[in-house]
Amino acid sequence: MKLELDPGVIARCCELAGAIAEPVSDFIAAHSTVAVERSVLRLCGVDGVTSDDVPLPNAVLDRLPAALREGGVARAFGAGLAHTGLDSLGLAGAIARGELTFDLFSAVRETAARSAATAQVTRGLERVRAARETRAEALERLPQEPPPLLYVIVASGNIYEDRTAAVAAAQAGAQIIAVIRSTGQSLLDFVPFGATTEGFGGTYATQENFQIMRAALDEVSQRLGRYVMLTNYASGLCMPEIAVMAALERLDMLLNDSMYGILFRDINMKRTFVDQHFSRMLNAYSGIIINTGEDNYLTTADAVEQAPAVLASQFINEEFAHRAGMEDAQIGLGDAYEIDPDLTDGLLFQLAQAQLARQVFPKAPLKYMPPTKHMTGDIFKGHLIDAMFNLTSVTTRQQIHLCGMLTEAIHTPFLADRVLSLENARYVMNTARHLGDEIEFKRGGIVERRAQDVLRGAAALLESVAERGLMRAIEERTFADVSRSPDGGRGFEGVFERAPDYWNPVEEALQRQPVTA
Amino acid sequence: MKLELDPGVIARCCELAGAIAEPVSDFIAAHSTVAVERSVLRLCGVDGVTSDDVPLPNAVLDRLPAALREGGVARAFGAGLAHTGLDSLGLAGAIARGELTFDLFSAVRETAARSAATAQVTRGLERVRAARETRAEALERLPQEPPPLLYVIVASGNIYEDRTAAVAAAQAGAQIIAVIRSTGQSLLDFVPFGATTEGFGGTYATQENFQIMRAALDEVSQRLGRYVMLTNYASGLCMPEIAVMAALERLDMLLNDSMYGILFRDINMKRTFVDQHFSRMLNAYSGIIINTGEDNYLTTADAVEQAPAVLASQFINEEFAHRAGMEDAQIGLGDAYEIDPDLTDGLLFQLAQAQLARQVFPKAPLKYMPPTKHMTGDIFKGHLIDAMFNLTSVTTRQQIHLCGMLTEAIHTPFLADRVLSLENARYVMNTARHLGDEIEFKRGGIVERRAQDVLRGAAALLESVAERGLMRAIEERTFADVSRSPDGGRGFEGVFERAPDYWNPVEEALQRQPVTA
Amino acid sequence: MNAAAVKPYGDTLNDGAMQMSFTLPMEFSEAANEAARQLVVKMGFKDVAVAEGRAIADGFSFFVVYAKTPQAVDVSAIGAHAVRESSLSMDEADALIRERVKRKVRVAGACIGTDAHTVGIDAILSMKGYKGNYGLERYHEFETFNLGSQISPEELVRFARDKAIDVILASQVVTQKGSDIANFTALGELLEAEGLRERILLLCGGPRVTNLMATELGYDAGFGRGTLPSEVASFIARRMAERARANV
Amino acid sequence: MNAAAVKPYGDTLNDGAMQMSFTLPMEFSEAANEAARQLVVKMGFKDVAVAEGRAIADGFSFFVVYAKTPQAVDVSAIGAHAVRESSLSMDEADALIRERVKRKVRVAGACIGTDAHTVGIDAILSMKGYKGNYGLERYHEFETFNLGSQISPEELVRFARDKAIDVILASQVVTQKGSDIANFTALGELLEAEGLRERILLLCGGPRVTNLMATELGYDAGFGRGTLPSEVASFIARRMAERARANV
Ligand code: B12
Ligand code: B12
Ligand SMILES: Cc1ncc(COP(=O)(O)O)c(C=O)c1O
Ligand SMILES: Cc1ncc(COP(=O)(O)O)c(C=O)c1O
Repeated sequence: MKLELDPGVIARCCELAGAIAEPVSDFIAAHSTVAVERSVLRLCGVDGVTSDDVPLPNAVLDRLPAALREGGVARAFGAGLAHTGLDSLGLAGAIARGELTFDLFSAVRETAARSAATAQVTRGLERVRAARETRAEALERLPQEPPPLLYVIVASGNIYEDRTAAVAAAQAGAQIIAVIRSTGQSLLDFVPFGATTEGFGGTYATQENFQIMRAALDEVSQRLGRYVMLTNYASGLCMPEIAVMAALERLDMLLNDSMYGILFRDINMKRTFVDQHFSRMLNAYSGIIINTGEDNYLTTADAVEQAPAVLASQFINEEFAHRAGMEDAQIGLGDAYEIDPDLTDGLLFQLAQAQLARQVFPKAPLKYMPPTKHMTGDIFKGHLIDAMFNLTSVTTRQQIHLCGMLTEAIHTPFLADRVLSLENARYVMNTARHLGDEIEFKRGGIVERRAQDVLRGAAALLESVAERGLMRAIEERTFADVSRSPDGGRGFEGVFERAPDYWNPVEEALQRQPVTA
Repeated sequence: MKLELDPGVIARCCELAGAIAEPVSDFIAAHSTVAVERSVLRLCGVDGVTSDDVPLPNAVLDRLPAALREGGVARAFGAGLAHTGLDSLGLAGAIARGELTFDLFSAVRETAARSAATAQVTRGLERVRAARETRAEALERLPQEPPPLLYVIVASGNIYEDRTAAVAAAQAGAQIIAVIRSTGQSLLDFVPFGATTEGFGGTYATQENFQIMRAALDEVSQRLGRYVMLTNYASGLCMPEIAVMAALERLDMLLNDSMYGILFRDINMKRTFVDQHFSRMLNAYSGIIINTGEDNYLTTADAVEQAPAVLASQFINEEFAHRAGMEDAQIGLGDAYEIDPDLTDGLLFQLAQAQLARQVFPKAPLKYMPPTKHMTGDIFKGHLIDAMFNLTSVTTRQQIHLCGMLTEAIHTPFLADRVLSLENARYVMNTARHLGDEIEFKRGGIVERRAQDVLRGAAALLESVAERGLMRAIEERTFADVSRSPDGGRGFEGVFERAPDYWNPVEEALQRQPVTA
Repeated sequence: MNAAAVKPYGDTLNDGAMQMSFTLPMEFSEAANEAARQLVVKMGFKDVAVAEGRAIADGFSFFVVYAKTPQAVDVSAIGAHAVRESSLSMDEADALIRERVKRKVRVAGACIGTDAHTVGIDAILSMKGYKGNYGLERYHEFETFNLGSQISPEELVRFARDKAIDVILASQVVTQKGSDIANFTALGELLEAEGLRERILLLCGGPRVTNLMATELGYDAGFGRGTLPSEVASFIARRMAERARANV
Repeated sequence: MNAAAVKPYGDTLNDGAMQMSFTLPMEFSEAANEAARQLVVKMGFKDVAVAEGRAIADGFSFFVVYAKTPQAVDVSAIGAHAVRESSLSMDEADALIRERVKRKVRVAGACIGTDAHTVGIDAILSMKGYKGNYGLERYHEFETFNLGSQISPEELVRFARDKAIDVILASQVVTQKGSDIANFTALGELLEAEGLRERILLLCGGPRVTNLMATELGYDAGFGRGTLPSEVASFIARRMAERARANV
């Protein structure tokens, strides 16, 4: 089942994505952010909160004079380690409590500071590597079922109820569990701490919550004889820090998009570009598969019209991921089934779009999102729309399949909603298992023509973005119909230019490491 | 979307069906039944019940001496008309009350008797023709939506609740309404009378109930601007009488199968063969579309195994219908979506079977039945199975589409069940409207091979039936895994040999009439 | 979980959350939505959310509602209404009958009244059985008679008397307007009237049958949807063995 | 239909039939089926049929139940909670404001709290509108300010004071753990505290909002799922016109 697509147009799109990313990469190379620096601290082993609940990485960075910050927190913190002989936690605590200040370490020699910091970072990255190996070994021992990999979310707000829900979902056939964050967390410029039981529309992403879920899923994986993956959300003001936590706690996937925060959370674009790059370098190293957020374009605007924008964004996300060292197999490009269910031949359009993405990015594990926008309180109809989505997914051989919920328009899923949703996917995907092998689309038919139109539309869009530059294009409402200015939005104050002697041992280590499949 | 099927095998199947039907036709030509004779009376205008609730056609026929019966009731009744000068109702009432007996009319001349009877029958058939014209005119004025024509059942047991349900269903998109009969009615050797409000699992088929429904549907057809069809069940001990009632009251379809009663109701086979022929002649004349019952093979035995038997039975049903003068466009051959929903690639098998029937009988309006056997109390899963059925139907361009109910395993449909079911069909058929035009099945793939296997299997089965003769084949469990003996089963006592001078003016008239499309 | 007070579970223990849907025979409007909500409140539910309300035909509105029930059920107090426990294997059941009853057990089954759904009773009786579990015909120690469908209680009782039947299996699938209860009741009363009830093990089954309902109707047991033949065979073997012992 | 006692309709008037589904936090067994049945009986339903019961995970069972409620609702007593009646056209609304209010009406809308679902409030405010029905920005006589998402009540109140806003439109889509009620309440209280409540027409909306709930929270009106911009515009125009008359 192949659509005839012009390889020249595809190649041109890749080229344009490169041209679009290039100037942004230059910007990234010259800047850092508070979140990147806090990530370095986290990898050095700084974790915990102060007596008034400020996370230690924030507390430490807040005490770092701006002049030193431009050189990178690692050198200053390394100097402290060398000077005091304390371990990272001890030093961070003392700084946070005001018992020590950075000016005390100004005499420490560069090499001593670097080697103290490097030792910590090496230990941190060692833990990440170990987690990656544990995952590889587990996947070997407990192989997953063939794709589409069924992915469901838990979002009760309470990590312990989420755990119950996740285990039940795994038993009902889920292969990937995502814990949705509480509303608003992505706008916090710090990561909450500890096990949490009170979130709204989701559960806070904290390192302890990650641990609780990973342990529960490891246990049920063992019981079921298949590895159940864990996912959370990176995009937001703490993108790089969540990447660190996820790497340490062996999450398997992360929502991570190069533009989502800009467009949908009004996070400053410079902040986002720098953060996404650093977080993706870490994802690359930790073997985490990212999920990009193109589905979001379709929830706010018309899905038929937005299709070229989705494809264009996929090219851009892919390009940025490659630039951070990610392999194709780690790049879960987003797509979604959001066309109006009442459109005649809507299914044909969905098939076109899904198959197009499949052919354009043959090695990427596409993340296929379910219908959400057109779901209503009519759970019976909703269940059917989900079934057609499931059918499209298995027919076009999607890999990461986020299961739609019949109660999408009503509440974050109940335990039974998730089971019904998984049963829906399993039923449809089994009864239609080899449909994709059995059929061919008519040359020049509705489906093929639609795919060709979307591809051409994406190329045109990318041309116009390349011409204007990505930042200006975003300002000019090219994506999702929103305009963001380069210096507006949240978190801009956390972006700073790197000093000429800026040093980041994590970045250095990651750039050195060849990525191992 | 065409499967490669060997036209030679198809032609051979037709030939075999002819060979199978031929000896049965000879038997039919030489026999009549009480139901056929009662039908003649009904067409003469005999209707109503005696004071102890015996339908007049039964009461009259019961008083007809066996010797006279062999010559056909028409002559004897005609003699009575000629002799007494009463109208049909008056005469029938008098005979039923015992005020007149048939021996009183023995002196009446043959021609007088015949002409009196013929006059009545002509009037009766005139009403039928008028009904047919009314239908044609209504269909012209109030065109139906394009197929698959959505067909739902009402079955509350109470004709007035059924009427409410039918009107609501029509508003929700139904194009055909069937009133399901009460359990056991098909084994009654008479047709109940009047409006009825107490049935079990269905509502009695009576002429007044037909009228009530037809009037309600005419009214709503007018309002909706599209003609809504009405259906009921003929097969059973009163097959020909129900055909008369349906013809008079302008039903548009009738369940009518040449073997259903034999296999599934243990009705005597000779009785059934004679009755089906006569009833189908009437159906042909009245422009009624029949629905055959092959779906029933699949509810009692495994659907994958039974597929060849279904196809074989379709050939036989078609042959008998042709022999009764029916046009292809009137022959709604039965098929069903009954493969185990948990079978891997089950959808592919269903597509194969549906497309096979479509190609083998290109001009017949197939009646496609929904999943019933594998439906459970899990209404959510059931709704999905129905969706896949709807998808298969629109993709293979079925014409008469009986909508599946999510509550199939629970109760006869509630008003809302029917609406949800219609919405299911409308959603799926609209979103996938031209899917069948867009796809081709792979040559030699699972679907095509399956269709070819079923076709070959049907040919083999027909060979073996032709060899043994249909009656013996039925005795030897060829169909639906049940054995019935030629002289066993219900209603055998109502079959009799025609005397050499047997006269049936209805049959004569129908054989004379060229069928008008 | 507190077994003394089990409540529905939405996404949090004891939240009592459940889904419901229904039709109201009234024109749809905002007022109909409110009527639906009030109705569910009257049923005793809390946090009633009308997730969907719409016209489905002239004079009819359809609703999907989520709400929370304050009710809980004490599951520790639920007696073992189960008859379908710890099945014997075919050999064990045969052996039990051979050793204790010391003769073949005579079983007659039918789908009674005007009901013609034989698939269920066939599943229990026929060689082939159900879901890979053999039917009673396959057991050495049962002599079975499958009377088929649409058998009136009178016919069945006559047959039982004439053929000295030990066990009657009555099936009912159609339940509309209580026809199943009516037929089961008629059969039980007829057996009483004929003085056969004592002698005969009387079982019923069908998708809507529960053991509780069967015993309330005076039957020895009732078997619902998904019953396996071996569960029925085990029950019969054990009861016949008990009776044999009692009669010693 | 008897408006004083409307009951759910299955297939017969007043049968009270309805469908429900729920999960029990207990291992599945026949006893769980019975627990489900008893629970529904305790809720006051009759003819309780457990159509489906099965294990969905360790320690969790799922049920589909059909049952009949004896409850009925008096629909003649349901007041007109509707705010969405007889919309004015855009021209009519503009004309009403022009003639009666004699100046542009200043409207500020936002999705408050941490809620970022702007599609709903955008549907009401933006030029494009919703389902072919133009938004408030398109009206001549409205001056609109769309503050977007994740706006705290404090921010919104400050804005309203600074810009002399006449009408506030607050949206809430996320309702989990009552966050919508909490945010709406906070906004209302803050306006009171700042002495602005009197002066301002305070409206809320969102898929779970009903006019009843809004008025209970002290709002002037609430708009639920499917609201059209013209319904909101009409309401505002009429109320502003009334207020203008009252102030004469
Ligand atoms: C197959 C079927 C038919 C076939 C029956 C063929 C046959 N020879 O049996 C045909 C097509 C002929 C048919 C006809 C009708 N059917 Co029908 N049919 C069904 C269907 C699809 C499946 C039933 C079935 O075979 N289940 C599989 C068996 C294995 O399950 P089971 O019966 O529950 O049996 C198990 C247990 O209950 C138990 N068991 C059953 N009996 C007994 C007895 C004993 C003693 C024991 C121990 C155990 C036991 O063991 C079995 C194995 O586990 C159901 C819908 C559904 N999906 O359930 C409708 C259904 C049962 N039919 C229904 C109706 C109304 C009819 C008709 C009356 C419709 C009509 N007016 O034309 C007719 C009339 C038939 C009549 N006179 O009774 C309704 C009944 C509604 C109700 N609750 O009252 C149903 C539910 C469909 C519906 N929603 O309308 N039907
Ligand atoms: C689109 C969408 C998103 C988009 C939002 C994009 C955007 N810029 O708005 C994205 C992808 C970003 C998103 C994110 C999230 N979402 Co969301 N989302 C949806 C979705 C699919 C559709 C909502 C929608 O746009 N409806 C269409 C509009 C037109 O309808 P409406 O909002 O009802 O508005 C109408 C009326 O209500 C009224 N109205 C609304 N507001 C107002 C105000 C006034 C004054 C008036 C007069 C009228 C009015 O007029 C409108 C037109 O008729 C729903 C599911 C669904 N199908 O409903 C989930 C849903 C709302 N989301 C949900 C959740 C939980 C989230 C997240 C919190 C998940 C997470 N943790 O990541 C996040 C966080 C966002 C946040 N911080 O708030 C839940 C809420 C559960 C609950 N009841 O609490 C839902 C129901 C999905 C679910 N089942 O879990 N979401
Ligand atoms: C790529 C990506 N990141 C993050 C999120 C969630 O972010 P937030 O927590 O801000 O809602 C989404 C939501 O769909 C997403 O698509
Ligand atoms: C061809 C045919 N006739 C009649 C019937 C119904 O007959 P009865 O009323 O005996 O159930 C069916 C049932 O499905 C059928 O398929």
